[in-house]
Formats: sequence, C-alpha cells, structure tokens
Amino acid sequence: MSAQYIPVILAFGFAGLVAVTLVGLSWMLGRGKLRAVRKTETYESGMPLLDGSRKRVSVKFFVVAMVFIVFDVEVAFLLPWAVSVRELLAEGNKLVIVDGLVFLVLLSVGYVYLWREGAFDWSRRGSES
Amino acid sequence: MWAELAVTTAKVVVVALAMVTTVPIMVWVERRGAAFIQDRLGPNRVGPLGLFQPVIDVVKLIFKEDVTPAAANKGLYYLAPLISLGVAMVTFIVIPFGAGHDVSLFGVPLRGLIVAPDLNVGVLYLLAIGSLSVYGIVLAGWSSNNKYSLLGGLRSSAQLISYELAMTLAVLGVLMATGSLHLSDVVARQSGAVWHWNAVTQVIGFAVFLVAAFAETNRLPFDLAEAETELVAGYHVEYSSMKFACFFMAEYLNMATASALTVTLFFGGGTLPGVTLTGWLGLFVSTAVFVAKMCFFLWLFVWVRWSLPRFRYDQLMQLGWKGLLPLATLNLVWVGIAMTMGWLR
Amino acid sequence: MAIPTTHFVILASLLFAIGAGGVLLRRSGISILLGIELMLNAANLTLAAYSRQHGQLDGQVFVFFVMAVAAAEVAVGLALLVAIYRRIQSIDVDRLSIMRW
Amino acid sequence: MELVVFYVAAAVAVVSALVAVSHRSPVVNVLSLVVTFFCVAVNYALLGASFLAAAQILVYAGAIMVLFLFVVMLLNAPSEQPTPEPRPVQRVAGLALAAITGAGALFLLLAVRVTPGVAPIDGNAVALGRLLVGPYLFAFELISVLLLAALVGALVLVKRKH
Repeated sequence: MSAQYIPVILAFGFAGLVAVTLVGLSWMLGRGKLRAVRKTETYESGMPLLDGSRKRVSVKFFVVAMVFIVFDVEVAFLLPWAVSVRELLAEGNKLVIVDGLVFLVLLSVGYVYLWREGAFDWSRRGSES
Repeated sequence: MWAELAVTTAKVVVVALAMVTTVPIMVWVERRGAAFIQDRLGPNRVGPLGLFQPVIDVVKLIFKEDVTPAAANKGLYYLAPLISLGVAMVTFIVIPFGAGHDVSLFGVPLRGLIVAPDLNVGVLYLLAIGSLSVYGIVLAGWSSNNKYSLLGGLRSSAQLISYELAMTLAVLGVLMATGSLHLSDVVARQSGAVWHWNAVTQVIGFAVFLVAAFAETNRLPFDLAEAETELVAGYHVEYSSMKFACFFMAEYLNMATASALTVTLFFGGGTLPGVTLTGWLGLFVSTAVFVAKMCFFLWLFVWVRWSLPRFRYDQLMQLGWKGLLPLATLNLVWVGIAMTMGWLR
Repeated sequence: MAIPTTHFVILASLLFAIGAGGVLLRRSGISILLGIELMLNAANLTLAAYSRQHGQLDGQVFVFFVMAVAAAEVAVGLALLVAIYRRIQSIDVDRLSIMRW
Repeated sequence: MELVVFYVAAAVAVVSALVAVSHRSPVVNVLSLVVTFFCVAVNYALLGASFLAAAQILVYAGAIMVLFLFVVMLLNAPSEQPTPEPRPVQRVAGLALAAITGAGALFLLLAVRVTPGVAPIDGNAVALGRLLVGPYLFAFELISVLLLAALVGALVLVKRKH
C-alpha cells in the first residue's frame, strides 16, 4: 500500500540534498573576502533609501488570491468527477456529464459577477487601495 | 525489496540528473539561439562554439561572494531558493519518459522509464507539488526586505496562481478523456495514430495549456516578475551567487518539466504512431522519441522569448482570467459532449 | 502492520487542542483564523482515520466537503479582516469594539 | 517502517502547530502551519487516502495558505505585541479545553486500542468520483452554490464604497 510513496520520499531526499549542497558549497567557498557594508544595503539601483520597504500593497492581490481559492476548490471537486466520467459512461450513466455541467454553470454565475464587478481589470482607476 | 529499492533509487538519480543536465544545455541553447535570432554571435570564446560557457558560469557562481542583505529576514531568505529548486526537482517523477514495461533490471521489472509508476494520484501529484512553488517566490520577495522584490514576488505569485487554474482545467480535459490519473495511461490512450493525440482532439485545451505553461515558467512574454525596466529584476533582486542560481535552475527545470508534460499530455509521449517496439530497443527508441519531442518545445520556449514583446501586467491578468479560463472550461464542455456522443475513442 | 486508528485520533486531538488554544489566546485576527484551520484539519484527520477503520469511503468524501467549507470560510474570513483593517487600522480583535455600546 | 514515518510526521506536525499558534511573526505562523498541513497530508497517505493527500496539498498548502500570506503582506500585519492585560476568561477556558482534550487523548492511549478490522480501502480519485456523482450528488452541487456565495460575499466585503 505504502510502497507507491517510496519514489516520492527518495525524490524529496535527493532534491533536498542537491539544493542544500549547492547553496552550502557557495556559502563555504564564497566566504573570507572583503565585506563592504555598502554591499549588504538594500539595493535600489544605487540610490539612498528614502523609506521602508514594507508597504501595504493593492487589495487587488487579495481579490486574485481569493478568487483563485474558490476556483481551485472547484477544480479539486471536478477532478474526481472528470476521472470517473469514462467508467460511468461505459456503464451507461449518461447523466454524469450533466452533473458536472450543472456544477460548472453554477460557478460561472459567480464568474460573470466577478467580471462585471471588474475583479479581473487591473488598470481601472479607483479600484486600487 | 532491496533490489527494487536500488532500481528506484537508480531511476530517481538518473532522471533527476538528466533533468539537471538540461539546464546548462538550455542556457547555451538560449544564448546562442538569442544571438542567432538577433543576428549576432553569442558566447563563442570558451570551448568550441562557446559550449563550455555554462560550466564556467557555474564555477563562477559557486565562487562568487555570498552576500546577504543586512535588512533581510535571514532564515526565510535562505529558505526561499531552496524551496524553489527543491519543488522544481521533485515534480517530474510521475512523467513517463519512455516505455520498457517488458524490461527488467537485476531481475526487477523496470516498469517503464518513470520514477513513480505506482503513485495512484499520478499527475495530481505534479499539480499539487507544483502549486507549492509560489512559496519560493513570495518568500524571496518578502524576506529580501526590498520594495522591488516584494512587488515582483507578489506580481509573480498572482500570475502563477491565475494561470495555474487554466492549466489545471486544461489537464482536466485530458484526464476526462483518459479516465485515469496515471500519465502512462494518458500516453497509452494516445498511441496508434496522430489523430489520437490530445493535441488534435482537444486543440483548445492544448492551446490553453501551452500558453499557461509559458506563464507558469515565468518566461517571456509573461516574465512580468523580472520586468527589468520597472522592477530591477523582480523577486530575486537581492540574491546573488548560488542562491540566485537556484532560482535560475528552477526556472529552467520548470521549463523542462513543462515541455515533458506537454509532450506526455498532448503529443503522445514516447510513442511513435505506427511503430511498436518491445524490450530494450523499445525503451531506447521511445526515450529518444520523447526527448526529440521535448526538444521541440524547449526550442519553442527560446524562440518565443526572443520574438515576442512583454505583456503589460493588466493585459496579462486579463488574458489569464478573461481569456484562458473560459476557453479551458469550453474545452471541458467539448470533451464531455464528445465523450457522451462517443466521438472520442 | 497497519498503524492503529488510535494513533491518528490522538494526533488529531493534540492538533485540535493546539488550534483551540490559538483561537482562544491570540488576539491577531489572522492567528485566530489559522487556529480555526488547524481545528478543521484535526477533525478531518479523525474522519479519514475512521473512514479506514470502517472500510468505507464516505468519511473521505466528508473530508473533501470540509475542505471546500474551509476554503469558503477562509475567503470570507480574510475579506472580513481586510474590511476591519480598513475601518480600525488594526487586526487586533480586542480593539474591535465598534459593535459594543 | 510505516510507524516510523507516522511518528516523524506526527512529531513535526505537533511542533509546527505549536509554532504556528505561538510565534509572534505572522509570516512564520503561516509557514509553520503549511508544514503542519503537509504532515497531515502524509497522514492521509498513510491512511490509504491518496487522493485526499494530494487534495490537501493542492487546496490547503497551494491555495488557502497563499491567501493568508497575501493578507499578511497586504495588511503589513505587525508582530503581535505582548498582551497588556491578561485575559482571564480565555486563559482559563483554554487551559480547561487543553486539559479535557489531553485527558481524552490519555484515555484513548490507555483504554482503547483500535486496529482496523476491515481490509484497507483505496481512496483513489475514481472511487471518490463515483461517490460524488452517486449518493453525494446533491451535496456536490451544493458545494458549488457555497463557493458562489463565498465568492460574492468576499468580493462585496473588500469592495470600496463609492
């Protein structure tokens, strides 16, 4: 039962090993040189910093991530449906397509609402926060 | 038990190293290809045709001074490139690179040139683990404590999640036609003739997938993350030496994985229509066919990068949400209807 | 040898207690939502464990539904947080007293 | 072998869950909760629910926690300051709850030892899909209504008033 996950564990181990080795190698070999303070300053094309870098960003990013969550769950629910469609059709259950389409249609109502509210428009004025 | 473990380990190492090897090759192809397209020379000093340039670059990157910005959040700053590279290096284990179901090694059946043949979540594993790559980018942007990094990271991650949806929906169409999550089944279903390839039966899905793949790998025309003219270099402004190289390698690895996935899902994987070979010969030929198809898409990535201008960010988001998402859904509806009517094999 | 169901239930109860502690003791709205997510996950783990115990898939379907509910809850919950932040410039729930008189 | 994996995953899950609810920095909270969810996915895999394991990573780690991270950056949420005044009611309630669940866990540990009696089941996607369009069809369609409501509700909440 769990034997199928052995390659996954091996791949994770190998990837971790390679990544840590590479970064560790340059960490060890890249040391011991002149360390100028200027080099560790925040890079802004050579200009002196005028303000901090932690700023509030546009609420648009939140809207995108929120819409993404909802549609991601939709996809996650459609996945088992999609995979089982072939088997169910072969058994003569033609309605299975309708089940999925109803799901899609209900969500496209939300999609149309988002579109009309301008959730997908980034250039519109006044929608930034 | 131990022999099986040894074979699996060998497969992991061989496939992973093969994928990693594509990185320097692609770097060379990209630079020479760019030069060719722009009618200039490109790297030509180190070795014949500049072939050793990537090797020298790696050596330089390893010996480069390891600068950590004073303002950075140290732990997360080091974690971010590791996440990016790590995620890029574990996704391809579900892709069948070649046939070979009748071949055995040390008495253990090889079960095809695929690292995890039994994993019963199949391609879903790739999608799920691939969705974690957002963290590498967001964390790189945030932990550098630089406003360009932060904006680049946020932009890039918003782009990734937007196109991930369209990509997954396009994959869903293929999975519907296949009725299985195993990519080897997807390949088997497309064998026989060219018109069985999903690229033919699901043209819209293929187009959506390809465009989304360009966006997912942060390549031009969708490389908004590192739009040099506005964001300096995006989420990895503050990264140098090998930590920068990790992001760089991750990008090229993702490109290779995306090409391999496109070949598997839409271009019949390692099968050659009309040809059926068995044994070791079948394994070698199918792998060669797979690599050849993959090379085409890798070249496409380079070709497009040096031919098309960059999108504007609002255009990018609109293309993703208003263009690709409805198209992918349309493809799903088409597959559903076609299957009910029995038009698809 | 299969892992006893008890093990999973104990792990789930620990996670649930930690999540509940987070909800009760933290003041940041984000931490409270994180605690709720943790509690939902603990419940999910129990469902999956008993699904195996009884040899039926229904428990797993339930976990799936709970994931959808959790996603919806997070979307609305975080939208609330953003709206609250705009109003009082803070996500400290102790300072959220505009509904009190 | 499986038991070793379980113990490692469980230990990591508990420790990272503790970090997730107790650390001051919101980014660290979110990230350690991602680790916890990953360990829960490992547990699902051990339970034979392979599809759930993948869905857990796809939905929780890949989507929900990304939204949390975005909100942390969006609000530029500062690290939580130590509580100026103690909160007696919550503290007592929290301790009581911890005691009750702890006692329950201890009781389970000492008294019952349930091993799965039935043959293990394989929670793959096709089997789940059959259930979703079979006995759970109505709930399946309702989920899309729920998602629709969440979508509209969240958008209305964050929308600027004109």
